[in-house]
Amino acid sequence: MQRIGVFVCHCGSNIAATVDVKKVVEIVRNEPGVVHAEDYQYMCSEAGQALIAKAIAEKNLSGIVVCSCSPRMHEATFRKAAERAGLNPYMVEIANIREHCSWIHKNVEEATEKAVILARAAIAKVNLNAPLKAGESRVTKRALVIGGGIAGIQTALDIADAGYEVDIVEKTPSIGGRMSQLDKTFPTLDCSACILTPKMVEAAAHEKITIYTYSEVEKVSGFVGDFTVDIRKKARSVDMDKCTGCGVCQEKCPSKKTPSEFNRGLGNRSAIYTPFAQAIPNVPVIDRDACIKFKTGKCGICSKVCQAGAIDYEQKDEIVTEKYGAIVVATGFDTIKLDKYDEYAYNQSKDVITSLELERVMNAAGPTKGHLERLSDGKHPKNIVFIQCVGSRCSDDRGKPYCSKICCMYTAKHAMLIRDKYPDVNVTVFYIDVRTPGKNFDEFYRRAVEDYGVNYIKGQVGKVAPQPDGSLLVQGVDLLDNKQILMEADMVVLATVIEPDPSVRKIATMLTASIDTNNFLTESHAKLRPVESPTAGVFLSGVCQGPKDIPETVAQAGAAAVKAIGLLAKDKLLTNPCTAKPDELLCNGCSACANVCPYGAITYETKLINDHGIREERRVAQVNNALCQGCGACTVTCPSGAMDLQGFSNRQIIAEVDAICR
Amino acid sequence: MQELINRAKELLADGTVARVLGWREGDMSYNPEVAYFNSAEELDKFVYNGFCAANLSKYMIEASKLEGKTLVFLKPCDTYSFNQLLKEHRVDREKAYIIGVGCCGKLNVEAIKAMGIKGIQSIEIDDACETLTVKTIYGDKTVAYKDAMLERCHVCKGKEHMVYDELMGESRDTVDAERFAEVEKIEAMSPAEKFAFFQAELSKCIRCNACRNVCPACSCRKCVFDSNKFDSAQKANVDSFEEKMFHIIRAFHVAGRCTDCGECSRVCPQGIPLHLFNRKFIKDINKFYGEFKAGEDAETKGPLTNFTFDDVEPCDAVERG
Amino acid sequence: MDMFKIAKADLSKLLAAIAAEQDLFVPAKVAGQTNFTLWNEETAVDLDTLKTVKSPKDVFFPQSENLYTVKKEDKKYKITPEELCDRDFVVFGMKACDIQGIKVLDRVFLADPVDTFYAARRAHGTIVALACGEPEESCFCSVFGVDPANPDADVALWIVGDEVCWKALTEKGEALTAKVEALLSAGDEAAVEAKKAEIKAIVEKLPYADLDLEGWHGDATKEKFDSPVWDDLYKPCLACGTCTFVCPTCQCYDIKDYDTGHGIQRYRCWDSCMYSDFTMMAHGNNRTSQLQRFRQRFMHKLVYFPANNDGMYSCVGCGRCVDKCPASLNIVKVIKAFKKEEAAK
Amino acid sequence: MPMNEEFKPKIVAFCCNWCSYAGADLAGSSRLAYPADVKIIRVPCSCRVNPMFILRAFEKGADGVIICGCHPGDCHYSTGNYYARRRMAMLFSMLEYIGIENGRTRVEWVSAAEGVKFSTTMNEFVSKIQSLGKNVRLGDIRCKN
Repeated sequence: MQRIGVFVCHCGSNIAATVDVKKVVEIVRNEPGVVHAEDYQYMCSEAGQALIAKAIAEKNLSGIVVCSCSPRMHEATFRKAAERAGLNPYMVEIANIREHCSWIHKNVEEATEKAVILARAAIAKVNLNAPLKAGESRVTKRALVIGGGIAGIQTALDIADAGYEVDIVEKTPSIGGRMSQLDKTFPTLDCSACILTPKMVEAAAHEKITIYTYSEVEKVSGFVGDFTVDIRKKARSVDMDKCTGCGVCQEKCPSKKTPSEFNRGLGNRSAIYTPFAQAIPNVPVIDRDACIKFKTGKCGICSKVCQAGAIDYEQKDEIVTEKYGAIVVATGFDTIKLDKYDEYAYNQSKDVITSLELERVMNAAGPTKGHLERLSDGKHPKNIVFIQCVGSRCSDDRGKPYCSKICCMYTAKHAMLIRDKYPDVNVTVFYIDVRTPGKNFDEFYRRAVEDYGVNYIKGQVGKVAPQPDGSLLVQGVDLLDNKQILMEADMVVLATVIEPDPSVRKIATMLTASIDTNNFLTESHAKLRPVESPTAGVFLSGVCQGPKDIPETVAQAGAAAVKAIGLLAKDKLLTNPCTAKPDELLCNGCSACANVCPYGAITYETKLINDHGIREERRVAQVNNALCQGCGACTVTCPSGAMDLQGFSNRQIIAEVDAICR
Repeated sequence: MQELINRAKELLADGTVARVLGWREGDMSYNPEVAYFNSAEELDKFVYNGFCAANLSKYMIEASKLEGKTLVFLKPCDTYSFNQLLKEHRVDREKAYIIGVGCCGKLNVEAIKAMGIKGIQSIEIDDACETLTVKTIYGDKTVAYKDAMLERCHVCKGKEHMVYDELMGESRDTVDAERFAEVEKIEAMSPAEKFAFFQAELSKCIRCNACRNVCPACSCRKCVFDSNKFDSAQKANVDSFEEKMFHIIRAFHVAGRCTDCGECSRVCPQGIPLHLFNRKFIKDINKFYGEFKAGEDAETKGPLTNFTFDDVEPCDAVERG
Repeated sequence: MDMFKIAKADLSKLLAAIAAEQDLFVPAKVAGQTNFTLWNEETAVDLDTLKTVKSPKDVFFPQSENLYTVKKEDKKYKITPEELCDRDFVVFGMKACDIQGIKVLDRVFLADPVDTFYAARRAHGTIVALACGEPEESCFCSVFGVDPANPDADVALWIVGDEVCWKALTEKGEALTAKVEALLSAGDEAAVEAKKAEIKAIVEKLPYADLDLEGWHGDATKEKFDSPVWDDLYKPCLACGTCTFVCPTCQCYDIKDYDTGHGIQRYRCWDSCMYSDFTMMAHGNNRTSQLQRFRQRFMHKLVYFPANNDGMYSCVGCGRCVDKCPASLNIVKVIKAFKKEEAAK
Repeated sequence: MPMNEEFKPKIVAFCCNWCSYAGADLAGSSRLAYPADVKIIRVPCSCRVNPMFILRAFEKGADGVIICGCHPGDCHYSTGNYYARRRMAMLFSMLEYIGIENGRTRVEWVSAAEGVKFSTTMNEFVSKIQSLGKNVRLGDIRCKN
């Protein structure tokens, strides 16, 4: 049986004006377990806290109930006071007789009666409280960044600059990501490579950053502060240490017919290749599916021409196992496949391209050396039509329900660049809405319309029909003039919806990080914790969390870095002691609790159980206290009541219910 | 039946299985009991007929702890339970050798007795499973097989086995009633009528726990109603609430897991139609969260450990349920 | 004593007359099942069903009953014992086997120390028994010396054709007869004798009539307890309490507290030796396996009880467990299994 | 209970710590009154509310039980209220099915900013329970003296 002290606060007149505080004290004095009860003007004041400390010492109290304001206000205060007085802080319960009582009731008798009942419920609960102790877990001072695009690079740089080791895992042969494919960036029209390449170089040169390119995360175990990750370094067939990056191998490689991923398939690359000239690391990989040596056993030219002797056909995948305290996901995006959008003739005509393909076309290092030309016949286009929201804001299952956010701006950019360089080209943009929130964004768009004469038509395109003469007939509708439009075009550019990179699904599963129906990673809180995953120790950077442009991505990358740094700066983590706790004797091992745990905190172990003399191997639930946040979803899912929540146990809540209903 | 015995003997003999879990003939024609057979001789007492209604899936929880494989005979509906237990890690697939047996509907001796037939000496089932010849000390009677079937067989889930190693025997289509008709009838009642109906049914409950203990979904090592975890341990049937609490919570605990195998209603000594609770949940789940058949496979997440962003709100569920 | 009779059609008048002065329990059909309930004008009396699902033992030994109430007044506790039964009642339509069941309970509850709650109910209760018209295949009361044609009660009834014959057998019976005599007329002894003979003839034909209890007696603990027969027998048992709760002689109960919010009610309720927490004590459980619990039930009925009660078995052959066990287990199968085992030896 | 005695319902409100309990606090600090019949039990999340708690409340004499949580999509634990929503939908439908008056149980999503909604909801709920009268169908008679 507990020895409980009850402390009733007047809160000046806030409580005492409506609740007969003295009467509450007299009544609760007789409750089971109560050995001390008193009231005071301001319990939260230093003098009030001293009163509590004195009673704890003199009456040898094992638990206290403070009848006062909301626990959201002063629970922490009273817990600390109790702790200072030698009582476990979790032996404190608050009866909220201010916000939930005195402030909303006028009748003193009624309010007093209710205050007594609320106090009884708290007393009944504290009778069943048990001392809880926050656990500790160590923090490995190293971060993992998954994805080597601008988001990953920026996050890694920020963390590294704070003095912590960071590893970047990038699945392609080079870091750089989508941004490296872009020609210019809005709204300033800087050259993308010019601002990205220095960052890439900085990352590569940073003494705290290790970059694993052509590598993938294979397995993740552990929890916040203490993750263990297996990284698969795919066989590059080129020795990173020996290669000088001279490029002769790529030049001499006889297999040059593989569509270039970097150029979105608009040009070809050799079987041994670096994705682009500024690739980091500047070490090629051999595409074993395309390589003649790997396919037929003959060839080996690259090996012969490599003076450094860096070619290694025997190289195998390698697994690197490393420990991390924090993981940042920065897996980025891709555009969707347009197979379901036959009306835009993307698969029929080479002159219908996506905006990302246009970036490559307009780039000096791209397939056309930066000349704007039709990909079908190399002719200079006279009329270009841009179609917005291809698959964005889509209500059927062909596209996505969300806005891709970046398309309005990059289309304005494209239109402006084309009109600037080729004033003879007519540019028409079909749009649903033009969305330009952002610094200098609307000004940018208006320049495209007003200064560059880009023809914006509010309306949708129903069909793009390739004509026998090679032109494209665009059938659309002008909603403002309410008329059908038939328009000849030489090129059509589709602002295709972006989606999270497909690799994110596997990664989310490994991290037990949740993803939404569109495969974007879910934030811990949409407003207040936007860069944290609900899984502790996992942070979100860039488009993997939702569509965003470069400045937003960089800002979020920095925010994710700060959160990671905040974690890595700690030597140890205190864990919330109000966590789920399984009773192994009652556990059925059915996995229902693990199914509903949002944090992946529940695992199963098969172990020898001694159930009142019956010894058998049983599959039983284990809760990782470092991961469990104490929501209690598992406790209700568990039919046998094996899973309980410390601090809010079944019996505690039932005791409160009983006290209120009696 | 003889082919089942022969096959069981083969599997015992070649060491595939260490034992056989099936039914042994009783001392009356209608009361075979569940039994383990460890040898060919013991198998001579094996029976399989219309009165072998017990769902053997639940016995596989214990059998999974034994050395070696257990040959178990499962009817189509039993295989749903087995899958569900598999999903919940309560049985070991490697420890089971499942022969899916055919089923032409199972019989309920209470249904025969309810026809006023007393003093049964023997019941013969014709080969076609059409007619029962009941010999009694008060004279002989014939009963149509269909009329003596368990409620669950009138709304049978189907002839397909969901999990098995091999199949033996034919099953028959026995459905001649609408599965949710009884539930709908109750739903159409006024609150007072509903309450009176359940009050009358549940007042019969003697808290024997047969419904719980036979249930393959109620396989907790220790039931909440037997433990002090919720201060809910009760053997008393002190007044009607006890039973309501017990039966609502029991049904809730198996909601989304219950395969509607009908064992609870079959074993209730007081003839309480307990399936009406489970089937209400199944109907609601199907309606609100999409068709779901517990035990159809051993992987799909159950409806109560799952959600969608736009699920029905509880107050709307009451209105529409 | 005299034989009376009353037309079946007038039974409701008779019941109303009995109920006028005391409580009356009758077999009645509720939601399709027949059990003993407190009679009122709307009760659907069912004398045709041979066996009620539950035996009527709960009229004397309720499934749950309060023993005393504790209330807290300031810091003091006040204990109020539950009042004993002080109202006369009649149980109408009990069968011979169930009456034998009450005799078994008497041995337990009326022996020292007397169970006052039970004793008070026995003192206030009058049993009107009904001879079994159509015994069923699961009946084997004759094996335990019970005569279903001659129930040993305060009043015995026989249904002969459209008439119910009434004969008081005890003083209590006489007193009850006196109260309702106005509704009765003189009965025909010969017709009742003929009915009895008819019943006896049926009983001899019952499938369990020749069940052999040889080997089951108070001294059989040693040979029966460790028999390997149990190992196989118990396996289908679901550990439910059906057999014990429908049984007319099972008398185990548990004592628990219930918090009403205003105080604590200490009550007792039937327990079942089939339950895993049966006789659970602070140190744990005496019987850790279902085999042990299963064995307990039958050893108690057929060995331990006779050992302590002059050879009286605490099974009366009502056959309810035969009818109701969800796993088709029952005491008959147990007796037969041992018989077979012994024959094999 | 004498006929003319005013019916004072017993109402248990389970409030999640992050949204609804804070909403109730806001109702308090905004002095938005609701009847004293409502007593709040703080739980970490609406998904902590076990149907057993609700039935227990009725058993012990509650006349109404309301569960308040964060709005769907806003759960502090991301998904808790989604599970709570399914569980309560099932439970409430079952209670209605066995003849318990519709309206004795309720789920309401109340954010930390919705003090007004909290107060309005409680006022509505109390008057609903007032109109339904005492809970006789789910209570344990032993608790009614």
